[in-house]
Formats: sequence, C-alpha cells, structure tokens
Amino acid sequence: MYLGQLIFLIVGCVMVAAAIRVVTSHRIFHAALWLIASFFCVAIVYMLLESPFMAGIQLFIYIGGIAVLTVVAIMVTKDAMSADSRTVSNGWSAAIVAISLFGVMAWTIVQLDLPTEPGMPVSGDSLPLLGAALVDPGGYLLPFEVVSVLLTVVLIGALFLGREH
Amino acid sequence: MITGIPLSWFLILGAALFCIGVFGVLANRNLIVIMMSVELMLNAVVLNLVAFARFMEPARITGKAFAIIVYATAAAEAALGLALTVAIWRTENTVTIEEIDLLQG
Amino acid sequence: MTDAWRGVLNVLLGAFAMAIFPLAAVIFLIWEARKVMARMQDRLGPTNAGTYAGPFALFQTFADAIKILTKELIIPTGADRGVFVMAPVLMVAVAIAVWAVIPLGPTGLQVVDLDIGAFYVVAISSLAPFSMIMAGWSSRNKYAEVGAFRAVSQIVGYEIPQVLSLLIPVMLSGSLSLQSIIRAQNVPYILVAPVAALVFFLASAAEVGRLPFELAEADSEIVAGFFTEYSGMMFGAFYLGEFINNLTASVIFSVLFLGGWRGPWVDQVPLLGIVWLMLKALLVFNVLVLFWAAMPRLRIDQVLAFNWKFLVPLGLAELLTVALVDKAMVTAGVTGGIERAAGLLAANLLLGLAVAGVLSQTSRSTRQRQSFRRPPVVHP
Amino acid sequence: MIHPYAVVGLFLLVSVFFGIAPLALAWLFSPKKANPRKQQVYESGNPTFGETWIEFKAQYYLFGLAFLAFDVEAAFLFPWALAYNQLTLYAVLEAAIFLGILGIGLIYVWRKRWLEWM
Repeated sequence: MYLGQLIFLIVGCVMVAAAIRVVTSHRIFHAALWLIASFFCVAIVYMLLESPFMAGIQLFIYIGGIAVLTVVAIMVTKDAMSADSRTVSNGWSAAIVAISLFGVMAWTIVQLDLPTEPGMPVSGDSLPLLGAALVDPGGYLLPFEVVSVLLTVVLIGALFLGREH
Repeated sequence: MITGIPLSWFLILGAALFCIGVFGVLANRNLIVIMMSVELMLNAVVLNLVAFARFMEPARITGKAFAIIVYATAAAEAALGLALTVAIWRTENTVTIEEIDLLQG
Repeated sequence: MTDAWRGVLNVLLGAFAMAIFPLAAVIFLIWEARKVMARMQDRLGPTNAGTYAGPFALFQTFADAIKILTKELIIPTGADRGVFVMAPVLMVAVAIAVWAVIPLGPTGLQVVDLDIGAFYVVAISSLAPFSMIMAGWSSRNKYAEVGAFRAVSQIVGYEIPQVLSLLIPVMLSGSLSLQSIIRAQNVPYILVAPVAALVFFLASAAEVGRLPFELAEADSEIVAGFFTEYSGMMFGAFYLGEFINNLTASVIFSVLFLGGWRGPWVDQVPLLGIVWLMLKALLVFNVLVLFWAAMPRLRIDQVLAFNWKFLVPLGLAELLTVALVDKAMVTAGVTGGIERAAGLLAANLLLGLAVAGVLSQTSRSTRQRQSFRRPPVVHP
Repeated sequence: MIHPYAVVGLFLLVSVFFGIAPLALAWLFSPKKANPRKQQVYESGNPTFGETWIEFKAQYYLFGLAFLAFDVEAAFLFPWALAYNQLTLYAVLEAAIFLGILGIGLIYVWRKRWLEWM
C-alpha cells in the first residue's frame, strides 16, 4: 500500500460522503457547505494528479465563485432558508436509477484495459504552453474568444434577469 | 506522489460523483439543490478529463484546455441558472419546481 | 523509511515556524497599530498606567490574549452550533495557509517555492469570505446576517481588481512563483507599473475589510457585523485572523511591487532578507493604519461603485496598456530591461493622468448638476 | 526529499491546527456557566422579533453574478500572463480582444444603470 493510495482513499471517501450529504441534508445551507467540502476534496485529487493549476482553478472558480453564488442565492430566497423546504420526492426510484447507472459505469471501467501508471512525469512548465495554446490560431483561439463572448452574455443576461425594476 | 494509483480509481471516483449528482437531480424538487447537483456532475466530468490528461498524454495540454473551457461553461451555467432561480423566486415566491407554472397561461 | 519520516518531521518543524511567524508578528503589529492610531487621535494608546506590561506597554497584547482566553465562549440559542464554531477556525486557518508560499528570504526561508505560488495565494484567499458567511448565517442574528451580505458583495467583488493587477508582475516576470517574481525585480515593479500597484493596494485594503471599507463589521451601524454573537476566544480568532490578513496583504504587496526581500547585503547575509521584507511590509501596513485613523466609513453603494466603476475598469485598462505597450516595445526592438521599464512607466503615468482628467471632469459635471438644486453662494 | 505538494498539504494541516488550538485552549480555561439570559441573541438590547433568516435584497446577488464573469476571465488570463514573454504582438492583441469584449459588456451594464445600488 502506497501513501498516495491511502491519501486517495481517504479523500475519495470524504468526497463521496460530502456529495451524498449535498443531495440529502435537510437544510439547504448545510447542503451548500457540504458542496464546498466535496469541491475541496476534488482539488486535493487534482493535486494527487499533479495538476496544481487545476486545483487552484477549482478553488478559485468553483469554491470562490460558484459556491459563493449558490450560498447567496440560498440566502436571498427565504423559502430555501427554512428547515424543510427541501422536499425529496420519489427518492427510492431515483436511488435505484443512480445506483444502477453507477454499477454500469464501474463495470465498464473495470472491464477496460486502462493504464495503471501515468506516462512520463509532468514537466513544470506546461502552464505557459497552455497559455500560448489559448491564443494560438492553430490551438484554442476560437474557444478562448467564444468564452469571452459567453461571459459577456452571462454578465448582461444575469444582470438583466436580476435588475431592480 | 501519484505512484500506485491506477487510472481506474479516478474514473470510479468520478462515476460515483456523477451518479450522486444524478440522484440529486432526480430526487429533489428544489431548484437550488438541483443546480448544486448539476455542479457535482460537471465536476465529475472535469475530474475525468484531468485524470485522462495526466495518464494518457502528460506532455500535451489538450486535457487542461478542455477542462478550463468546461469550467467556464459550468460557471456560466451556474450564474444564469441561479439568476433565473432568483428571478423566479421574486415573481412566483417559490423555488419548488412543481409549483413553478410560468408557462401556463 | 526513517529518512522519509525525518523529512516529514523537518517539514512539520518548518511549517510550525512559518505559521508562528505571522502570529508573533501580529502580536507586535496590534500594539504598533494601536500606538500609531492613538497618536493620530491625540491619545496615548496602551500604557503602563494600570499594570506593568513591558517597556512602552509592548506586551499589552499578550495580556489581552491571556484575558480573552479566560472568557466564556457563549453560543446563542438558535444558532447552528457546528457552523458557528467552524467559522472562526476557518478564518484563522485560511489566513495562515497563505504563508506557505511567502518567501521571507533568498533561500530556505520559505516553506515551499510552489511554481504556481501567486495563484495559490489568490485561490486560498478566495476561501476567506466563507468564514464570514458561515459566521453571519449561523449566528441567527439580523445584524450578523446584514454583515455577512455586505462581506459577500464587497470582499468577493474586490478580488477582481486585485487579481487583474496581480497579473502584471506575473506578466513582466514570466512566472507565478513568488521567489522568481522577486528575483525578476531589478527595478521594483511599483516603479514600472505604479497604476497596477495603486489598484492592488486599494483592492487589498478593501479585501481585508478595515476602514474605509469596514462595512461588514461597521460597529456603529450593525454592532460588529458578522461576528456580533462571538465572545471570548472565538471573537479573538476573528480579530487575529483579520490582523493576519492585514499583515499578509502588506507582505504580498511588498513581494509583488516593492522587491520583497531584496536589499543591500542580502547576498552575503540571507537572514537580512526577513528584515528588508518586514520593513517594507511595515511601511505598507502603516499606510493601512493611517487609513483606519483618518478615513470615514463609505456607504455600501459607494463601496460597490468604487469597485465596479473605478477599480475594475482601471485594472482592465492597466492590463491592456502594459501588455500592449511592452509587447510593442519588444517588437520594435527595445529589449533592454531599463528601457522597457522606462517606457512602461511613461505609459503608466499617461494612463494615470488620463484617469485623473476623466475623474476631475466627472466630478465637475456632477457638481454642476447638483448646483442647480442649491441656492448660489452669496458673498458678503 | 518530500514532494512540494505534500509540503503544501502538511502546511494546510498545520494552519488548521493553529485555527483550532486557540479555541481548544480557551475551551479548557474558560468558565462554562451558560444561562438562557446570556445566550440570548444580541440585537441592541431589544428582544428579537420575527424570523431571523429573512428574505434579503436580491441586489447583493447581482454583484455576485458580475463577479463570477470576471472571475472566470481572470482564471483564463493566468496561463496567458505566464506565457506573455514568448507571445507575439498578434497573440497579445487577441488577448486584448478577449478583455475588450468583456469590457464592452461592463460598459453596457454600466450605461444601462444595472450597476446602481437602489
């Protein structure tokens, strides 16, 4: 048993437990806090994958951005703040669907012939390569500019939806 | 650091996260919780992307480029989804999906 | 295996030393800030009048810390106990966690020189608003909740100009590692991009949430904001975390724009790096203290307008200016370090002048619009 | 030699320890004499009335939305800024377009007065 495996198992268990609490806890605010916990565990898994930039993005966008917005949305909708507005309907059938889906996926993954060891070690300066590829016309220039348009649409659309009349 | 963790472990973790998200979307009636479950599913997808990128082509940046573009889409989805949720809350005074009937004349 | 464990032990010892450093520095800084503010307000500040607390009452903060340890930790009825207790822990933990990548000196005086150091700082400090939200929500107190909301809209928003201006040192040095950013500063970046330094400083001042950006805990409006209900050491943890954040902001500013540990004789005596860094940080910190003593509190609309209508556009304009001017100079064949720095400085000064012109124009037109409603001043 | 990421992990643990330690010490030393009076919510001495977890002005939320758009933009700019020294003027212009599009969005919402506090 390697140390890395041990860390992975602990973090994975915490992540799954936190994710389950997200979809089942009775108070939505607690669900949001569990969501943050599971996002944080995903960041640790990225560190195990030697992608510190992705881990940073996970903290920066998911926790610092999306989770903050979710919490604020919970706080501005009074309905969601009280204890039992979070009603679960047809929980059993949903659980059966989710578990069988997981069974199919896990079975497929186990059947596949996947590598057990990563390829060559990550070189430290893959990040400048990513930056150069984002503005390279032969690389990801179009998605990069489209992201900017998307963000502008989000900015205008969201402020339009939420403006005071 | 990564030594000894096979790729399949990461994929199974991602699958578990995805299925919990599916459960959340199917079982909950509160819009905000559904949004949170969708975020879990998207996160599982990005986890898979990063794991594949690390194991299959560590020297190239395709996986990372895909992952951050998925992040941008996820953020856009969350922002607009939550903006809609709050807008619905302000007109309908509810965030339970069965009580939302804006399209009924 | 023993070697590995010895390595872990070494790292742990280093981590403890590094984590204690901001705590110890803050104990001194609280005393210093109280003294400076007192002198500005024509008071004496902490003295030895009651009991002896060292020369110039230097150990007053220790006495306060011991006192606060013996106070009861009250959790109000109706509060969400788990979240309530977790909030101050998160506050201090996040404030200390940033110090993992801060280089106190040329070599060795750093826990780890992470290759994404600057991004690590930004990513970790984006967790900070959560402790405020958690405190505000779990207290079940209306003041606390108002404080949490103000914290969200203010502190979260000011991250944007902070990050935009942090990108400029990254761009100029071509690295995210704080150590490399310091080593690249043959000319301190405050002389290369003063507008970026200004934006970063103002955004940091708002991030740490003291006057004039003190809305989240405005004591004459909403008691103590998000930590109204906290008593004893839990209150102390918020106070401590806030002061550590102030110190961290000063240190990060010194690292990014003032050349960090660089100074005379550092190459011979690496330990001197701590002294230079701390002197620079103390300078920045004292400017913050002057803000606290001299500024009135802004209203929420003013704080938000200052961010979205001044700092964010200015940060964007500065980023564009620096990126384009520098690249144009390099393309035109100006590659010497000093020449590039001078060109960027000129571009920055032009941008600063343009912004000052626009601001004075706007304020004049605003004044003219208001003067319609006011009766004209009659000179006797 | 320990992996740098493991060092960061250890440092995070240490910082959580320093978050818990003062509270644990205080819990050891502090008196524990709770009574209902003491545990009342402090609202300037007035008895509290009504629900605390009330509906809040949705405008706080608007600024969060604006924040998220710029947050993602900043995250995209980090790798670009890191690669800046190797880029051509053309590539920098593309990033300027990227910034410009969002800047136009900001100017639009500014002119529409959706950023005003009401």
